[in-house]
Amino acid sequence: MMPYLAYFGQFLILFGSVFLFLGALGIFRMPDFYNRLQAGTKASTLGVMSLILGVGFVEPEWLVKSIILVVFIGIASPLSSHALGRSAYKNNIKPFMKTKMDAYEEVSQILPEEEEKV
Amino acid sequence: MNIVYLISIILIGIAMILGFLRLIKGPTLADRVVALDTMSITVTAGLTLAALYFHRYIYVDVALVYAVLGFIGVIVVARYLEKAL
Amino acid sequence: MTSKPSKLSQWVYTFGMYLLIWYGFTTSLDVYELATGVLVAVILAFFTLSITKSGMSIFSPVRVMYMLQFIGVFFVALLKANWDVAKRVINPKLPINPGIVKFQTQLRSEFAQMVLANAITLTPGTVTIDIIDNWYYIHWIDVESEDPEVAFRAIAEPFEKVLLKIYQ
Amino acid sequence: MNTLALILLILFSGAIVAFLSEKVSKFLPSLIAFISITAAGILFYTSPADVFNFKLSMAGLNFTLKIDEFSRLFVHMIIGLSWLASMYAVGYMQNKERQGTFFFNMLLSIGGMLGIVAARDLVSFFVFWEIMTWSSFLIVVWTGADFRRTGIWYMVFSAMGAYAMLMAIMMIYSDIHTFNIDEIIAAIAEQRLPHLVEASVLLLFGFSVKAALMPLHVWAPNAYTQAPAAYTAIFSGVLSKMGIFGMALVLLSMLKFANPADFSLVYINGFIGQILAWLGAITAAIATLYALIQTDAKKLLAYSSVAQLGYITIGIAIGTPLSVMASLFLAVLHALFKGTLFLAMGAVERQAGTTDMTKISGLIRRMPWTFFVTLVSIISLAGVPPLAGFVGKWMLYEALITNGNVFMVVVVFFSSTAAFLYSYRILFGIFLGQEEDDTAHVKEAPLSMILPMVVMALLLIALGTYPGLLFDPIAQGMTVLGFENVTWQMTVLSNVWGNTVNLMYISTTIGVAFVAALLFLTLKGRKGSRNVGTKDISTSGEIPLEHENLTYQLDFFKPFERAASPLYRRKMTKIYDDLSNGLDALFDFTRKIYTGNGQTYALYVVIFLVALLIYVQNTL
Amino acid sequence: MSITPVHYIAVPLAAAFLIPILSKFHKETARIIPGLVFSYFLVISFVLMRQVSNTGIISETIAGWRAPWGINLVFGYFSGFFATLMSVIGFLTWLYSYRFKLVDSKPAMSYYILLMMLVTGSIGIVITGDIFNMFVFLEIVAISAFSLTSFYPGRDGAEAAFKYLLIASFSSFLILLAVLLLYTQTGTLNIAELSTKVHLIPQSLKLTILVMFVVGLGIESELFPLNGWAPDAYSQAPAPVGAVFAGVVVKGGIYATMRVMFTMFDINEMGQILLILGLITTIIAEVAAIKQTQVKRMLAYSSIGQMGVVMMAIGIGTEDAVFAALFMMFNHAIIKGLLFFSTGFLLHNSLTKTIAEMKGVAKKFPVLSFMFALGSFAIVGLPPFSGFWSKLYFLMAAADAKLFSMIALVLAVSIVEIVYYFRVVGVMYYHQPDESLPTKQPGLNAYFVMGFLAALIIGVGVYPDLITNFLHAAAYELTHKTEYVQTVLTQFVR
Amino acid sequence: MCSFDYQTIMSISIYGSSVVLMLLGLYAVLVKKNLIKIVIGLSIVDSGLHLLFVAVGYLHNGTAPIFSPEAVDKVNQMVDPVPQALVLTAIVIGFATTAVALSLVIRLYKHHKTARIDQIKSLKW
Amino acid sequence: MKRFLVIFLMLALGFYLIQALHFVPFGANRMGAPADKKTVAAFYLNETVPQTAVANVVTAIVVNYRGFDTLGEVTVLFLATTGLASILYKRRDEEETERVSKPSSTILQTGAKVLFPLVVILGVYVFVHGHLTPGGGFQGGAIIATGFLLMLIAYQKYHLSHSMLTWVESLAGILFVSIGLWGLITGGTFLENSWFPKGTLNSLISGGAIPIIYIAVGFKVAAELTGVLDILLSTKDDKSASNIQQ
Ligand code: NA
Ligand code: NA
Repeated sequence: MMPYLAYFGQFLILFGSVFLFLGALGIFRMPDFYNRLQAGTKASTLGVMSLILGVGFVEPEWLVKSIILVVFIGIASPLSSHALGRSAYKNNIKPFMKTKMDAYEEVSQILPEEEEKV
Repeated sequence: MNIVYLISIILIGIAMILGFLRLIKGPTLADRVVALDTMSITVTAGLTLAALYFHRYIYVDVALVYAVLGFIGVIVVARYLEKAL
Repeated sequence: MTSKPSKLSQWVYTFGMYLLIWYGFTTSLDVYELATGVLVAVILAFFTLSITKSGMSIFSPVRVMYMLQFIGVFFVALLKANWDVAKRVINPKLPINPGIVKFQTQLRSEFAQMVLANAITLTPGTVTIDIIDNWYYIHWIDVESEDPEVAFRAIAEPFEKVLLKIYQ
Repeated sequence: MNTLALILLILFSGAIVAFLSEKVSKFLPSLIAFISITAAGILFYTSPADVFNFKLSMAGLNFTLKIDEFSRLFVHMIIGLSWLASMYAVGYMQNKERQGTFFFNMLLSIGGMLGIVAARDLVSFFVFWEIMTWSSFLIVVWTGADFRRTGIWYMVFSAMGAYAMLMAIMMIYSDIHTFNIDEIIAAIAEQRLPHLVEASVLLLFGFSVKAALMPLHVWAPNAYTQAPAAYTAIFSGVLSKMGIFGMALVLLSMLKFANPADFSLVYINGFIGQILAWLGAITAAIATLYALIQTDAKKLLAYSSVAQLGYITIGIAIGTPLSVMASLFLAVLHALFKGTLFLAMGAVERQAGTTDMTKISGLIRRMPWTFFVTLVSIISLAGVPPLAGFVGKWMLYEALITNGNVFMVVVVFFSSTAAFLYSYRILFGIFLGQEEDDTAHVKEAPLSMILPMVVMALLLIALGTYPGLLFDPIAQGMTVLGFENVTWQMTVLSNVWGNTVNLMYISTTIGVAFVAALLFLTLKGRKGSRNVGTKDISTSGEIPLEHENLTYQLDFFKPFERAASPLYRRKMTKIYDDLSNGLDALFDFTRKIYTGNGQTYALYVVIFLVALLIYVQNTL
Repeated sequence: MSITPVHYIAVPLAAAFLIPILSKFHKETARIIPGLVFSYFLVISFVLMRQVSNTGIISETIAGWRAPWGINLVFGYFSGFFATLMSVIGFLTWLYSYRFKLVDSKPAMSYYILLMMLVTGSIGIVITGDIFNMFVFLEIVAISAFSLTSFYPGRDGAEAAFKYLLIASFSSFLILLAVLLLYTQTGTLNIAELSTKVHLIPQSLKLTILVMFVVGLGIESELFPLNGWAPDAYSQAPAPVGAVFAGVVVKGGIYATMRVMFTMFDINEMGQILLILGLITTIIAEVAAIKQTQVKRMLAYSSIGQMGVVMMAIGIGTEDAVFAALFMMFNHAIIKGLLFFSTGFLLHNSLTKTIAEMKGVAKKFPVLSFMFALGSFAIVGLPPFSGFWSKLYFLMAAADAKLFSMIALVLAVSIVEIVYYFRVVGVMYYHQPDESLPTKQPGLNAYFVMGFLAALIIGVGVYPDLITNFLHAAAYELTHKTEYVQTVLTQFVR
Repeated sequence: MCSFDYQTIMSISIYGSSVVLMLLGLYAVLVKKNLIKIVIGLSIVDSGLHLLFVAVGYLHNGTAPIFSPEAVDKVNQMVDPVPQALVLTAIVIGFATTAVALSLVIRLYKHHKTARIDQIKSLKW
Repeated sequence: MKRFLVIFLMLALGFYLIQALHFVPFGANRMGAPADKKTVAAFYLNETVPQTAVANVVTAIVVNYRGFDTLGEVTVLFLATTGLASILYKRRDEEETERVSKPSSTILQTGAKVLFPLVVILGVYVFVHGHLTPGGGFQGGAIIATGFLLMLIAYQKYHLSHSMLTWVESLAGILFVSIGLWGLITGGTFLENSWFPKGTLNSLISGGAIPIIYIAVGFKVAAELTGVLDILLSTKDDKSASNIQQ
């Protein structure tokens, strides 16, 4: 039983690090802010969750704490992505190129351009 | 060293570098923060892996704290960008 | 959540959750550790009871089952979507058609709304920008349709279905 | 308790009591000052000479005070003049505000002077010097009329002098690790004082300031004028003599004891002496020129004081027995007659409200006693027989000629002749001539003021008749300085080198002629005079060609002033003004280093850090 | 429980933590408790100084670990001099500001706590035997000082405090870096042990460390060109705090410089540099002072000038010079205290605090004006006031080192000093008063404080032996470090 | 590998990054006009220094100086604990300083309506 | 011009820093073998467990060997809060000006509510186990404060009880000093640890007074940092931090 769990854990670690890599690659390559947000944070989150869970499987004594960590990241990471996306939008960082649709425009209170350059 | 860990470490290292490049490049503050967010997640992963590699449970605690602080840091910057601070 | 949970139920729920978290951190059943945990949980529960909305009813077997179902649904979606991201990252020339769409949710619980929002955010291609008066505003990397109904079905429907069952 | 310490204690604690007693009564401070000085005087004159010896070990330093025969000469002057002036001050200061401060400072400066002449170590000397300086400063600014020009200048010049002295003291200390003057003299004799020349020059610089030698005199006329007259008498009479005392200490006591084998030192001594003598001569000449054109009597006397200190310096600087004796004689006399004159002018100022000679005249009838003491002092000042001023000057001529300084004699002769011209103006400007309408109410000063002046005038007359009265103490004092065989007779001064001057003949001859002339003129004038307007100059029978009014009161020396205008053009004060403006601009430029920008300060820090690193790593 | 040096720290800290609670119940505790603490400082100082004179240097261990394993506190003549001086100035400042009517209780509480900690931190610098611990105390002082500098509402206080903070951050940075480098080379942080081990450091690194200390501590000691913050901070802080800056805070910086340069290293390594820096500092500060129109700013520049002279004395490095430096610091503390205290009331209602506003104040405030004048006379070094002796001893030390050109420059600069102090005195006494400025009369407590300082100035001036023996012992102790090192490394007080 | 061994690379990267951080922070402090940026610069300087603290305590193949059950026998491998203890203090102090700095910035901005340091100089000369 | 000067200065400074670090080879052992106890570090590594029964050597140093530093450090924080309160103090009439409300999304608010207890418990865990794991009073306190920070920025009007903060920080501080003084009173030294049973290594109850002190420090730091953050976040009208930074 033990070695199989460890092998599964190692698989998860490998899987996770690949996605961490992909996430970073997305951050690096994507053309605009929202795409980076999309590509980067998600893959990274999946990656880190997988990796940490993997570590928990490799060292079963650590599993509980790994799960705590995973749960935390599972809640926190999308929250931060959301907060970043919202603030970027409010800060006038417009979606890249040919945006056809902006349902948020009418309800959001976009901050005015800085009137005073200090 | 286990080949899995080696590959993982290399991948994580490359991920760090890529994130760092974006951090430097920007162009907007929001972009940098996204890069920072990704990097902090990657560091959390790296710390957990290090705990495994050095076989020290206590490093997981470090990872946990790092994750919390990184998260709140990003939230703060996000709110700052909204000029809510 | 339709009815407000009783004070005691709230207490027990909050205390239990906190003690669970404490155990998660310590992963130790040492008497002193647990005693400390109880102390911490009681004190913290005393101060944070006002922000807790749930009670013990959340742990009814049906709900727990649906929760597990939600996790399953979520993980499938997560894997699917991450595959999509992987493709995009490797070949960023894939068709993108970004935009912000909106749809209405039937969820009323704040927590459920947050879970849905997070689930949407975590599945790639979409980021929840805001929730205003039960309307979700979603940044969608490849807008398939501007119609709220269609968008809802494409983005949120599977999650919401399960969530509604848990929080009804 | 040591007598010397007791005397100083009486004066200093009297000062504090006087200061505090103002709260009780306005009148009290002056009384306490008078009593303190009287007590100090009684103590001094009733104690045997050998008790004035005080040693104190404190703060790792040894302080020695001792009154020897030479200092005793000065103590007489200080106590005598101060006592009379404080008696005068009781009346003079009546009804004035802030008397506590005045008498506090007066007593302090008197104590300071006593300390100076008694000090046998340089630290005590300096301490008393500074106490004397700042207390006199506080009196100078006491009236508050012109703080900047008078007060600050006095303090700045005094500080320059004091710090030059301090520098010298430190140089001596670095060589022999002592401040004791006797040990220093011994070290000089043994050639153990490498910094002797620099130290001497610096010390002399410091003393020159107090003696108001050119070009360090600019503070003096204002300071003498602004201080209340009761104090100016002391100020000009003895306080300025502290400079002379110091010069004597350096030139005659310290340098003279240099090992005769040390030729360079002897040569330098002579050289320094020569320079100082010439400075004295120039001071005398130029101050006389300025005295001539003053319209304010006190200012005139102030310039006159500067000039007189010039002569006195010459004698000390030449350093022959006769010249030193002449100087000391003149110093005592100057204390007497200038003291009297300032007191008299104080009386005039108090009674008539001003000493401006263009505003008052003909006070002889209102203030006859004052006129009398003024007359006596002026005759003494002008160096006219029969009074003692003549004796002093004659001795000085003699000394200069014997020493071969013929040209200097010419300068001194010019000054002393001119002294007659300007002092004559006081007499006429204030006391003689026709009375102004608005001085009709003027009354004679109260007795407490008249009395000291009369005493001093009588002393002047006595000394003129019997100059020998002074020769004894002076000669005794000079033995301390190493002039051991100076002997004297009533009328003939002689010394080992055999110069003989028969003073009695000359003095009697000129004296008789002078008295005769005076009687003649007075009697003649009384017969045929008539009253005209005070500004009417046609009485002299000439038609004025210019628009100036050339009465005695107004612009009397205008033609002379115009003729001598090149001499007046470059004013020393202007040079100092330019200097201080220049410094001011430099300071203003420098302080802009503090730009107010915190970032600039941070930049300074980093620049400094890097510079220091580079310096340290590459040189140490 | 006998009195030990740690009482200097533990008691005020306990008090500081208590005050916020107690003042919830009774507002007055916020100003009374610091007073009790300051009084206790006096007791500690007295008891410990007696103990030192009986048994020599006291080395107290903290947490039961003897040096170098634990932090230790050292109290000898040298530290004792500073600690006592700081205690006295602290107490007087508290007494002086006892009757301050602060608008409401909250800022008042901050004021008294910060004031107490400013003094406590400075005493901590002085008694600690550990270099890193010294850094911590420097920071306690710094943080309190920033807040007190900006205590008065309005923009200028904040500006001054920001500049102070900006420059002080460089100081923290450099000191911390230097401590780190020292640690890497010697493996210890104890000053006594460091002094036995600094010879192990390679020369070039040692010089770098020394430069960092010179600059870092130079900022605290107000050396030019590191002192841009000082005039602003002195002039913007409340007047009694100005007195504490001059009498306590800067002394902490100088103490640290001396401890590092004499005990840890050898003064000869940096003496020349300190000497020249001190000279430049003096010249520039006095030159800037004469151009000031604000009284407190003038006093600030004057303080900097005095510290420059102190630094010169330190740079000379002989026992006599150290003695002179200590004497100068003593005088500076009491005289500047008197000047700041009298200015505080003379310019109480003034917004601009300019010299011109002191026109004729002597008529209205004869005692205060007398105090200011007395301070002016003393600070420029006129006998028979205490300032004269320190100047004399400094000059003697400099003369011993044959530094005649320096003596000449210092004396020349003293003339500048005389001019600007006497100018103010002149304005106070010899100008017509401006009737429009109603000013607050000081209370009995302020009069007592000023009277005490004036008595001290005159007392020491007339009889310097009141303190010279003590200062000689302190100077001897600093320049002969063997006893210090021996005591710290072998003595274990439990 | 070639001439750059592992240790050199680590040394360069860790020491290098701490030095670079310090210098970048200092640069910001000295050049940036905005008060906030200056405060951030100060924090960056602090961070560089704190990194250096930890770095100098490092031991090759070292482990944390914590005798947790799995490491009770690793005493010879443990890194220097002292700089870590010191850096804790330094960090807290740095935080306190930053907090005070920010509060001062807020007050300055309120009164001067600007955060440019070169315009905030009412106290000078 | 100035920029070039600064760049030059930075390069020069960098040169000398690197020159200095040249004498500090990275990763080299400068402590000597712990058994030698020649340096303080070696002493600590070797002696911490027998002397204090604390697993985390850094904690033993911070709280015990160099506990005096820690007391100072806590004081610095205390002074920062005190100072901040006075620097940003507003009289009551000024206090009315409220900042422009820019509320966060309900998602963030709910998330903050969910994560807040987790973060606080983490903080408590970190300072309670300061002697066992890499952590301690400062770290734990800081984590708790970030929890409050999360609440403060998610809910702009989140109301903190200042009285509560004052009580916590004061009592914690008094506890710290009292433990120190207790050593003195019982005839030992200030901050003496030996009067308290050591306990067994690697259990919660070990290290004598060290965990107690660290818990006090944790509470104090949490209260102080929270206070600082609260003051900084709540003292702005229209001059928000975002505006200053332009
Ligand atoms: Na500092
Ligand atoms: Na700092």
